[in-house]
Amino acid sequence: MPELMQFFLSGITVGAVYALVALGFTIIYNASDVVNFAQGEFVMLGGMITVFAFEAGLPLPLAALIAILGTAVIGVALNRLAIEPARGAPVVSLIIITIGASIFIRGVTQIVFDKQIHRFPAFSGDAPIAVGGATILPQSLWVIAGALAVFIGLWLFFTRTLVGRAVLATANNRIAAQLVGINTKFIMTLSFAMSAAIGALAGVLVTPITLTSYDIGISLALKGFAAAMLGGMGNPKGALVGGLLLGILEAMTAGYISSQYKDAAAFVVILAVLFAMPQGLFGRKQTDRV
Amino acid sequence: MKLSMTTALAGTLALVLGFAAPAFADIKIGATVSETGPASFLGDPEAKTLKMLVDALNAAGGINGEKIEFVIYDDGGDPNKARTFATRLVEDDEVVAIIGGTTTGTTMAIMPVAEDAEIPFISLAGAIEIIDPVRPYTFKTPHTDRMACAKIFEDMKKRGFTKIGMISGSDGFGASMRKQCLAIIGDYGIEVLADETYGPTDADMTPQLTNIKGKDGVQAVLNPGFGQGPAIVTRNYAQLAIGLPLYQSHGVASDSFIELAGAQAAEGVRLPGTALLVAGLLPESDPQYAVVKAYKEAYEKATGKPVSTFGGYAHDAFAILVDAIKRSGGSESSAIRDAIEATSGLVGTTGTVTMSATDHLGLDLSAFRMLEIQKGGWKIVE
Amino acid sequence: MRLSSKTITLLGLAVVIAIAPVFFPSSFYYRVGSLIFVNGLAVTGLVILIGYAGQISLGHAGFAGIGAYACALAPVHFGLHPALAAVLGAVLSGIIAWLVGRPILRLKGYYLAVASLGFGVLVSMVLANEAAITGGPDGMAVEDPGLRGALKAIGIDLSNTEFWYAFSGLILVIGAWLALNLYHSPTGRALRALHGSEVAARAVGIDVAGYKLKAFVISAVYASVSGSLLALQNKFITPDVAGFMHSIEMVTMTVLGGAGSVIGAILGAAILTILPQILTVFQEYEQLLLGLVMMLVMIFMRDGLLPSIARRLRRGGE
Amino acid sequence: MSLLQIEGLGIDFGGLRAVNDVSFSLKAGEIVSVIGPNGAGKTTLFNMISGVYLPGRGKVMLDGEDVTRLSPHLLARRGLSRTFQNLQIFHAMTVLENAVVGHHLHERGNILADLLSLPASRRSSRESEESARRLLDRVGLGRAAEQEAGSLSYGALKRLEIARALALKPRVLLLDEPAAGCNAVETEEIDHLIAQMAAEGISILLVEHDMKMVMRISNHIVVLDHGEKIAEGEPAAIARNPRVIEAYLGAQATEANHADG
Repeated sequence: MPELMQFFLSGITVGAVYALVALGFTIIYNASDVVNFAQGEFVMLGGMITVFAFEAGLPLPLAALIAILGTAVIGVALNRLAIEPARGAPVVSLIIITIGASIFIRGVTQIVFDKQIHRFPAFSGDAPIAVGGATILPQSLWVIAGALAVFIGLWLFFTRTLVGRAVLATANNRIAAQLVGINTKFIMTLSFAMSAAIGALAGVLVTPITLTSYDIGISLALKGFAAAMLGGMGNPKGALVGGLLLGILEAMTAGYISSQYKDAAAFVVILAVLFAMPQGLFGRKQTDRV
Repeated sequence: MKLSMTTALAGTLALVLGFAAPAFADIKIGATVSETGPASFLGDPEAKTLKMLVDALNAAGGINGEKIEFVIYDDGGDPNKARTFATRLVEDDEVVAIIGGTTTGTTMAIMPVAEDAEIPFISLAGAIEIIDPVRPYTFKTPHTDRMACAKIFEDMKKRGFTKIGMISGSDGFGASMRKQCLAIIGDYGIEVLADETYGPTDADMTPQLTNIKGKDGVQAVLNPGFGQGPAIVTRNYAQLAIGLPLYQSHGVASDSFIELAGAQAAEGVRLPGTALLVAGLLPESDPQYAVVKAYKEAYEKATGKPVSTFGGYAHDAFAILVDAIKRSGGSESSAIRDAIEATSGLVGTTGTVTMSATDHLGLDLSAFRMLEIQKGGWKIVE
Repeated sequence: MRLSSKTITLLGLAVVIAIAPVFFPSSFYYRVGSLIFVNGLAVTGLVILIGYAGQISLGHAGFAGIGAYACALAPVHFGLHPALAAVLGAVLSGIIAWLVGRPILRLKGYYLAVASLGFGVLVSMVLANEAAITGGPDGMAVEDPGLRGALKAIGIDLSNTEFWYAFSGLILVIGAWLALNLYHSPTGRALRALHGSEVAARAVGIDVAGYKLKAFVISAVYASVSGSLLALQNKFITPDVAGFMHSIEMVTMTVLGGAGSVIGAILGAAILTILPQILTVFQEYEQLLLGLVMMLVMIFMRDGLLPSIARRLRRGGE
Repeated sequence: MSLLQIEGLGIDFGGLRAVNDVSFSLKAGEIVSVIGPNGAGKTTLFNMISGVYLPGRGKVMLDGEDVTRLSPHLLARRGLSRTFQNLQIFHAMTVLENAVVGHHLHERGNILADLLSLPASRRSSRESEESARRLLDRVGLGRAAEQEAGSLSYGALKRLEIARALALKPRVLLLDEPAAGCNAVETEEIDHLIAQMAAEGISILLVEHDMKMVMRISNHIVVLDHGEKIAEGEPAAIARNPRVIEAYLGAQATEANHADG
């Protein structure tokens, strides 16, 4: 079954991209209950800044580092200037603020950079690797490894480190967290920086495969959002599984059913899962206290 | 209070819009293209080209001594916005002619406005529906996608391919070209064994290509699409080592395609392109040599970016319009329309344009050149 | 008799619509006006869903798409009059909203957002993919409903833009009337109650799921009619009408102006419709400024423009 | 015959037995109080009876009908109404509207009539409004009718919840700490109100920390501790029950702090 293998490899490549975006959603959601629709723009910035730094003559690793740090700064700025002042606003307002931010970032990018499509070379060349009759590009392995590394890193961060637990505590009850001496402001700054950096890292890893331009953010944000909700928002495991599942689902539908309706199939499955499990696959159940 | 607020709003709006348009124009030309949005890949070079040409023309003294006043709007690829801007160009800016409609969708939204107002409209979009049936005021400069299909199928036939696979983008460009290709493919005795699609933002097309690869008897593959899709298809195609000849469409006809797909993966890819793409390869005797060279140099100097076929479409639309205004000797819309229809032997970047009452495109297949990518560059294979 | 605030609001709206043309510098403004009314209608429906009932939908453009394509398809395939097709589209949207809403509305917050988003994506995908029926991503032409001709026959001769200004203005006033009626009715109170506290709403006997569904269906019908009006006046329609960005645009208009009030939301529709026309002056800065406006209003005027301004005026007056 | 009958009701939260095997009954016009230290499971019991939580075990019978798995709005339709310990007020609505919403089940008219503002819909609204004003007067909020509910004091909101619950014309009314946050005068008013309601034939199930009030107005008292019923009987008997005293003394310190703080 070389086809099945090929569909699967394609699915986990694309799924790893979604998972990386979804993982970025997770951190900010955990710290602030905000789903940041500008997450896709972080991915775009990661790719675009690397492209332009690289074309300006910097070595690729340095260009990537600049992109990740630069995007993290933008993430912190987003928190300070737009999310912090809107604390406590209803979900629908936060959706509009973060979508506004995403349109804004796109608007700035098209002026500062351009509207063309770009890419930079893959890290380990373009020679396909044969796996069970199918092939995968070395860069895909980079993306998959990146998603796994970020997942493990986050899991360790949230369960093993004091700061990570402080993030979760802040998410659970901000005031209680402040009372026990957690600097919630710092936690928010840190979360946005991390989330933006992870987004940018995703951008750096995927650009050689998916290419990049100023307007790729929104569709990535939508897929990443869908993946995160499928897995259950706020849980790194949910983000990873949701992303991979979504990618594999799309690839299998494209391979076996209809490439026209692969996105549709993905959303149908998401709807079905949410009907059965309104909190996603690994989401926390919430009850009203009265 | 409510009333006064609305009045104030309307007043402010009028003021702002009024300032936007400097008064005392000689000849006012309007455009609405998709500078942003999903078709910005096409619309951006179009807008840059138009602005550049207007400046150059005005610097050279304008048309018959009259300056051009140029109003351009960005419809973001949204047909509803395109219609609104077209209405604005007609009713508020009172232009004598409209260039624009980057996509077929926006073009079809602008068309009724232009036709109602009896203002000549030159579209930059591909679909054959724009000029077939012929409408009095609507023209276009790009080859129809049906012509691109015909050019490709001719080449396939020449090489003896009778069974092919298709993988099309599901955006407007890809879907429209797919439809046109399927409509005429029978005339060339070619059969489509596999018919796959992908979304405009998809990151990996190996499942679709695996299916095509798995179909027995496929001799070549055709990929109608534009933007990053065809570049990814080309890369995935190489990854899967499919080994069959790959045809791309005129939608990717720019140097950046080779760069994005990678010279290695793009080796041997064929596509129908315009003279613009192979400016360096044209002999000086070629009728398009001068036009293509001048545009390419001017554009690359002004923007620092490589030219694309799409900017060329805008270049030709502007050239046709300026030529018509010159010949009509005034700024009367109906006279300009008549003059556009009488365009004859005008050399543009896409080909030599000769329009008539029954042909509002004025190009034939000869304007297309079958190109092949070899060692990271273009070769004419005819 | 003293006029109720509802009557004053409606009269105000009607007067503004009737008098505004006096100030129009060119007939282009009729087009802007009719777009404001079309958007205003969709947004009025969302006031019922978001403002009254407190539910989110990021997929209502899907219903606008159904309404729009009903007007495009029914005349071609069933020989139906376009105006009748709009009614058919509204009924169809209502039925689909009823079917989809039942499972979706069990979800809350972001989960509801993603589910409704999924619905909208599915609709636009079907419209784009079924090219044989819908014309695909390049869209299809829509027949003229001939209403303008009918008016001409009885001696009222309006230009195309003038006619659509008047007609969509009329529909908007009717839509606003219905929504304002609802506000102070038992149904409206039930919706606002479940917005405030679902547990308490249940405790007083409100069938929360049922009422959410009612709000969803009504707002879907509004969106559908809005889509139909857009298709009929543009005489051309593409799947963009059902796209995600259109959904976002609708929600933004609603919340920007003030989701809790019909007039506020219509104001939001007016601002976001006019804004791109003004921003053309700034050329490539257009997107940047649009994003900035969205953020600033939502950060500094959380309840939306109208309620925030009204509160400030009231405070200033005291 | 008892109007409300609770049989062996119980629920677990993640392995923890929050409430276990609680049974008692309530006759028409009777006032029954549920008391017990903090965390004894009183509110959880209320939530199960009123359909907010699905009980893990046991039955709730209303007037002979098994209503155990019915959702709250269906219970309301059968005449069971309640107030909340953590206030559940419609903050964005006026005080009057809050009380009017309580008439929901008695309002006629359908959605179409409401959209078109048909006479039937308007008449229905008018009737609800008149009745709501009477109820607000009764709980002493008549003057605040046009205010936004969110602007009221805690004690006033407690009374608003009672007015809203009364609007249903319930047969059984569950009051969860109605006097919490009220001063002595207000507490006495609520005291009267409860007695009056019972006199009108409404059965009242009460959770309250004010022991004086409980002892004064209850016909019957049920005592919970750690989710289990430890005693049941007339107020005087309960006050003497050694198990109750023990349970309370054990928790007295914290309880007292709460009452004062």
